[in-house]
Amino acid sequence: MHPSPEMQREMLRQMNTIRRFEERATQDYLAGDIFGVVHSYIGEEAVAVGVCSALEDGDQIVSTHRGHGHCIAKGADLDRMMAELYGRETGYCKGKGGSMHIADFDIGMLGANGIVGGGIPIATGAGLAAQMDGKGRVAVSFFGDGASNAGSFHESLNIAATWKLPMLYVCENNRYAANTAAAATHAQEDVATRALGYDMPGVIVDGNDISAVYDAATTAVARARAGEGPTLIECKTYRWGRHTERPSQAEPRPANEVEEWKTRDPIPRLVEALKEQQGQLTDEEWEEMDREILARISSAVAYAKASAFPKPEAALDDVFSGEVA
Amino acid sequence: MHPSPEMQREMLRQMNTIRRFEERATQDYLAGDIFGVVHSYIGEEAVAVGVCSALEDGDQIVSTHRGHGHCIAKGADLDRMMAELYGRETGYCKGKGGSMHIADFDIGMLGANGIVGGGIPIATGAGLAAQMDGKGRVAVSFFGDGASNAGSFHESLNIAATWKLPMLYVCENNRYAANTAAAATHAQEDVATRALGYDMPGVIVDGNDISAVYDAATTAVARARAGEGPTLIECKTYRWGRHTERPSQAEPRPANEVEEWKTRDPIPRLVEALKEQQGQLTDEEWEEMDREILARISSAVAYAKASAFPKPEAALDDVFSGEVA
Amino acid sequence: MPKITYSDAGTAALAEEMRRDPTVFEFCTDATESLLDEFGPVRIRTTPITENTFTGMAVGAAGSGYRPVVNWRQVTFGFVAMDPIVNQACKIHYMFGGQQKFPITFRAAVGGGTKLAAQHSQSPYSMFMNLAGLKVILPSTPYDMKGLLKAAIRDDNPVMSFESNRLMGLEGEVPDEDYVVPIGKADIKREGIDITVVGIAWMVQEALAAAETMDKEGVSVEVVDPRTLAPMDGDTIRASVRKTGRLLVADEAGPTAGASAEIISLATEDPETFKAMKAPAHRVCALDTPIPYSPVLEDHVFPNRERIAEGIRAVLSAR
Amino acid sequence: MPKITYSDAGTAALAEEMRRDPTVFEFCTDATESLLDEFGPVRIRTTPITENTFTGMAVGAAGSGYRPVVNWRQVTFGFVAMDPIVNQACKIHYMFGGQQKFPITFRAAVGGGTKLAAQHSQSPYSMFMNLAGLKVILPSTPYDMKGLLKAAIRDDNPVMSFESNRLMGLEGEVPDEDYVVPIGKADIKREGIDITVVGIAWMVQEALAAAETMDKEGVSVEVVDPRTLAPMDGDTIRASVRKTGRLLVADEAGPTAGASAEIISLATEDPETFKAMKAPAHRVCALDTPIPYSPVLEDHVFPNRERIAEGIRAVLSAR
Ligand SMILES: Cc1ncc(C[n+]2csc(CCOP(=O)(O)OP(=O)(O)O)c2C)c(N)n1
Ligand SMILES: Cc1ncc(C[n+]2csc(CCOP(=O)(O)OP(=O)(O)O)c2C)c(N)n1
Ligand SMILES: [Mg+2]
Ligand SMILES: [Mg+2]
Repeated sequence: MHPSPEMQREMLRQMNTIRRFEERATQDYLAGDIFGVVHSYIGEEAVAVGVCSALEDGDQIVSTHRGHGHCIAKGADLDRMMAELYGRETGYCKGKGGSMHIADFDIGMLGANGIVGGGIPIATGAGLAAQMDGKGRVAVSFFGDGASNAGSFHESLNIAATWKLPMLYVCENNRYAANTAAAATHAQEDVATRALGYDMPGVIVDGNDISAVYDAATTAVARARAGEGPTLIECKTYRWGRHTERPSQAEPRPANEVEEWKTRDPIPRLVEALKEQQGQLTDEEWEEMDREILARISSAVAYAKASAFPKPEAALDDVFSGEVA
Repeated sequence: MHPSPEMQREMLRQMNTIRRFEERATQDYLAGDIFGVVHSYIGEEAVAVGVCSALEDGDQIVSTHRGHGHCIAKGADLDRMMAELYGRETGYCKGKGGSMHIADFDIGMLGANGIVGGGIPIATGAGLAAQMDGKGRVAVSFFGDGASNAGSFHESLNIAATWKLPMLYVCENNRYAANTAAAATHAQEDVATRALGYDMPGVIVDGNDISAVYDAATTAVARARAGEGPTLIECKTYRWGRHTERPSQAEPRPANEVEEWKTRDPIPRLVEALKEQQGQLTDEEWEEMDREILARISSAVAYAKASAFPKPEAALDDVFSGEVA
Repeated sequence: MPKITYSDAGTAALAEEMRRDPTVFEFCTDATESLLDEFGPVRIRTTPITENTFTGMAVGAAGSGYRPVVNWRQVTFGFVAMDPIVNQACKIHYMFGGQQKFPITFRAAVGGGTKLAAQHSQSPYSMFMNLAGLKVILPSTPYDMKGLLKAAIRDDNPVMSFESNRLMGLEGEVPDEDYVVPIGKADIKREGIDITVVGIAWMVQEALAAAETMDKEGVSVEVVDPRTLAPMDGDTIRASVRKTGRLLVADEAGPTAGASAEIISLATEDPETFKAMKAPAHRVCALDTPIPYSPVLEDHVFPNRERIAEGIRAVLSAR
Repeated sequence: MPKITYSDAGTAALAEEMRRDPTVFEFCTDATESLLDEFGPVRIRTTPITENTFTGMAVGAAGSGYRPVVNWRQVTFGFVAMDPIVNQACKIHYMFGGQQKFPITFRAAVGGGTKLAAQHSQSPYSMFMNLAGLKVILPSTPYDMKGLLKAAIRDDNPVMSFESNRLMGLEGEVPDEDYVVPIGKADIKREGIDITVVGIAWMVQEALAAAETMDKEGVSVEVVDPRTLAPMDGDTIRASVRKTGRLLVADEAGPTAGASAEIISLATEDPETFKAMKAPAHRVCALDTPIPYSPVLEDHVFPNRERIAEGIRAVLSAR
């Protein structure tokens, strides 16, 4: 299914929002306004946006340590995201979570996760809930090539396939797990091949081509909603930055490899595609969109800065949820 | 590779020793002389014996909760096995382990294991040690169809394939994990298919045909010793008894299924095969072999009964191994 | 009142809550027949042997509006599932700023006496007590089992229900009507004035037996059952110790950093209780070894009524 | 003597032992460059992200004659690997009747201060203290780090080496020569007569700072560092408490069933020490919450030198 021009423009807006958000988060992290760690999603925007564009509001996703892109693609509020990174009480998690733990249950974003592979069973549980609800919802598990080696991947895929859960397993294969090349840790290159062991479709797509991602996701969502079970979608992609934005973070990847992948930037690819479609995007419109997005990010930062830090004693709140006795 | 007649007779002796050992262990368990739990290997003898016949003395195996057959096939001493089941100080583990924890490191039997899937990484570690030693040893991981769904299976196979470890992964697919049918927990019937995801040979054999098992194991051992990496061998087999020998143990399997599998008994199959080979086995020889085995089992029981229980204070020994400071 | 076993009281609790609330369902590797018959395979969900994943799935299902009950059978098998417990379930409500509740009940049998050796005979409840965000219960009678487990299932938070292997066959009176035993409240199982014995699970029963013995020796023993290990009801324990002036803790687990150490600390840290103590507190626990198989060895490792009685005499003779 | 960091002292310990003994090798998901350069990828073995399996592999390799060092980096990731720790490594020597030794060192960073929120900021060492068959170390200085880690690698048993995130950059004098710090021996880091402060890891450093403050207030503080959490050196701790008559335990972990509870129990259970105690023991620990992200919240949760000093004043004013 090819996305309509309006949808493509919305995809472009979302991808560029992620790009600009990550640039700003990195900058403010290095300036000391954001704490802990930031894992940037730059370079992989087409995966989150392509998949989430194929979803409805009620559908659910579970993310990873590299979660900002998934949040934005699922429709999270930039103010509350930025406030969380800034550790403010107006943040999504009241300052308790930070970059690796943003969630918005109202929009079906069930949380980033600091444990590699830890989110896959959680997503599978959401998929089971969707099946039991019987309302046609689907659940999506995003995870990296590194996570595809973890036991939870195997256990979850087998369960989902056996029970025909309405699920998408989206492997963001960016060829590295932290400093370790996937080639050194995978018996074979394609994670999608593993789907065969579970009698599940395993699809490989160019993760930097948003139409291809959207297309594969749409097919998988339809299959899931029809009760035919899960699909594994492997998106071949690449992160532009190092594993984290820590100044001390190692960069073992060859410079030419990084440069080569930057030429496959999903954003200009979509810009060009839209421009080629008679009248769907002009340079001016694109520049204007980018300006709007930058302004939106600035206002999110302003919101965060204007928000108070939580009171120290708030650390004692939310350990437990209110009782039913 | 077809086993020689002498080897086939030895295989027959081992299979029948397992059969008679399990019969006696069950009987003595029900009589209250053996404690805890007993998982009988009856019906699956061709797997342990077929695989271990393809091994050399220095090779190592790691077993499961259903471990007596693997011990006997690897050459464990029946006296010390029976004494362990009887909880005596002369047992393999001085009475500390019991049925689920018999090991004999001297013969390369690295232990039974009460955790489903728990032994697979341990075997893989032995395989890594074998590779690092460089002496051409191989390591074998035995596990059930149930264990093939556990994360450790996936993680271990991927590592072994990536590092080309000298390993055999032997899945004893007896169609049930405790009371649960494999059909209800596996997305597809054949565990061997999962090998594809790791670019590893995945072989299916009739686990009740000892020549077939031996043949597959011999090929896999040669591959492992040649540095070409691991093989997954799925042996289709069946246990005759219930999951455990507890009188309260449920039996959800259809009676006709059990009966049908009993007609595929690996022991008479080998007896017949030997008889068909001119002069390799006569009915008298076979009866004599069985008598000898029964006598050997009786003497193991006598040994166990003549052995003392450990002193209560021995419970405090062996918590730690002697220090090197 | 009908008499049923500790084990059946657990099954009854789950069945009653499943009848009451359609969002309650169970993950297990081995279904209890009566539950499967009544509720069917969608709600009594037999899984592959994947404790890590079905425990993690419970987190996702809880976050999507369900109240899963995760049954590992033996706690041993739960060690495969520690990431979803330690890193996810008990932190997720807090980490996400309280935006979603995660009502999950984990059930796990603990303790020895089964001659199943070290892996299958474990009492590691103290490992879970230091995890903020997790409640931990451990009943000692059929009545408490049903009431606490029902409270756990209704609780909006992750609750670890440990259940004693030794007590599975114990019979006791259990009302047919709906009731809950509140989480976080200790129970005085026997009143006395000379020494407080805090017992855990099976050790409550053994302490009651030891109290009978001591009664004949003219010693009046108060037996306190914490019932909930986290949050622990320090008030009830301290009040008892202030009354008797002496404390013995009996636990089937080993002593080191155990529930027993926490109970001693809760008492002795409190200035008023400390002042009231006439003798040092004392632990009667399992020996500090893995659990061996052979009956003579296993019996030697575990505490029992005789060792509790000996311990009581020791505390009373200390001055 | 050269000054190096706590973190480098750990790397030096491993490098020295690898030079000394060809059976020592490391599993890690992320190799330390200097080690990889010196020893190559066969002995510094970068694994897929499979903590459960490479930890289990260590058990198999140890049983086959090697001395693996398993580096999880953060303890958080070790919760994926609890079966090979709890069910296998610490029980296997015993379960198999002592027929084989299993020398394995597990390395895991603990503690907060990193603003990485609940999952990445954990101090769960007490969870491992109740496991018979496992030794647990936790150094507070670069000197102890190198000496203890070398002792751990040479030990014929599984040893869990916890290492403090807060101390990674701490510099201290560390001999170039070979030495070990014995496992199971506490160290008196500062002598004093009015109160014993037992500190753990970072809290040793904070206790030393608090002792300086108290010195100005005319209070003489003894600081005891257990260094090994299991087996704990109760003798040294009790001797100190008998001398000072007062005990405060400072721990970056939460209190409940923690190492702090064990230390209090070891002291107060002993009749002679109990008799010598002039005031109740007192814990200064993290608040009982998961660890939050925002700096104001994180700082509020953890103990520090000021809270230790306050605690000392409280114990001294209790009578
Ligand atoms: C169980 C576990 N082990 C180790 C880590 C440390 N770690 C954080 S991210 C990461 C790499 C993840 O790689 P991948 O899954 O490919 O995701 P990517 O970062 O490439 O998006 C590692 C090893 C962790 N968070 N969890
Ligand atoms: C992690 C774990 N979960 C559950 C159990 C309980 N259990 C013991 S044996 C068994 C079935 C194992 O089935 P399979 O692997 O097929 O081996 P089989 O008994 O058929 O030989 C189960 C569920 C266990 N021992 N370990
Ligand atoms: Mg990656
Ligand atoms: Mg089976």
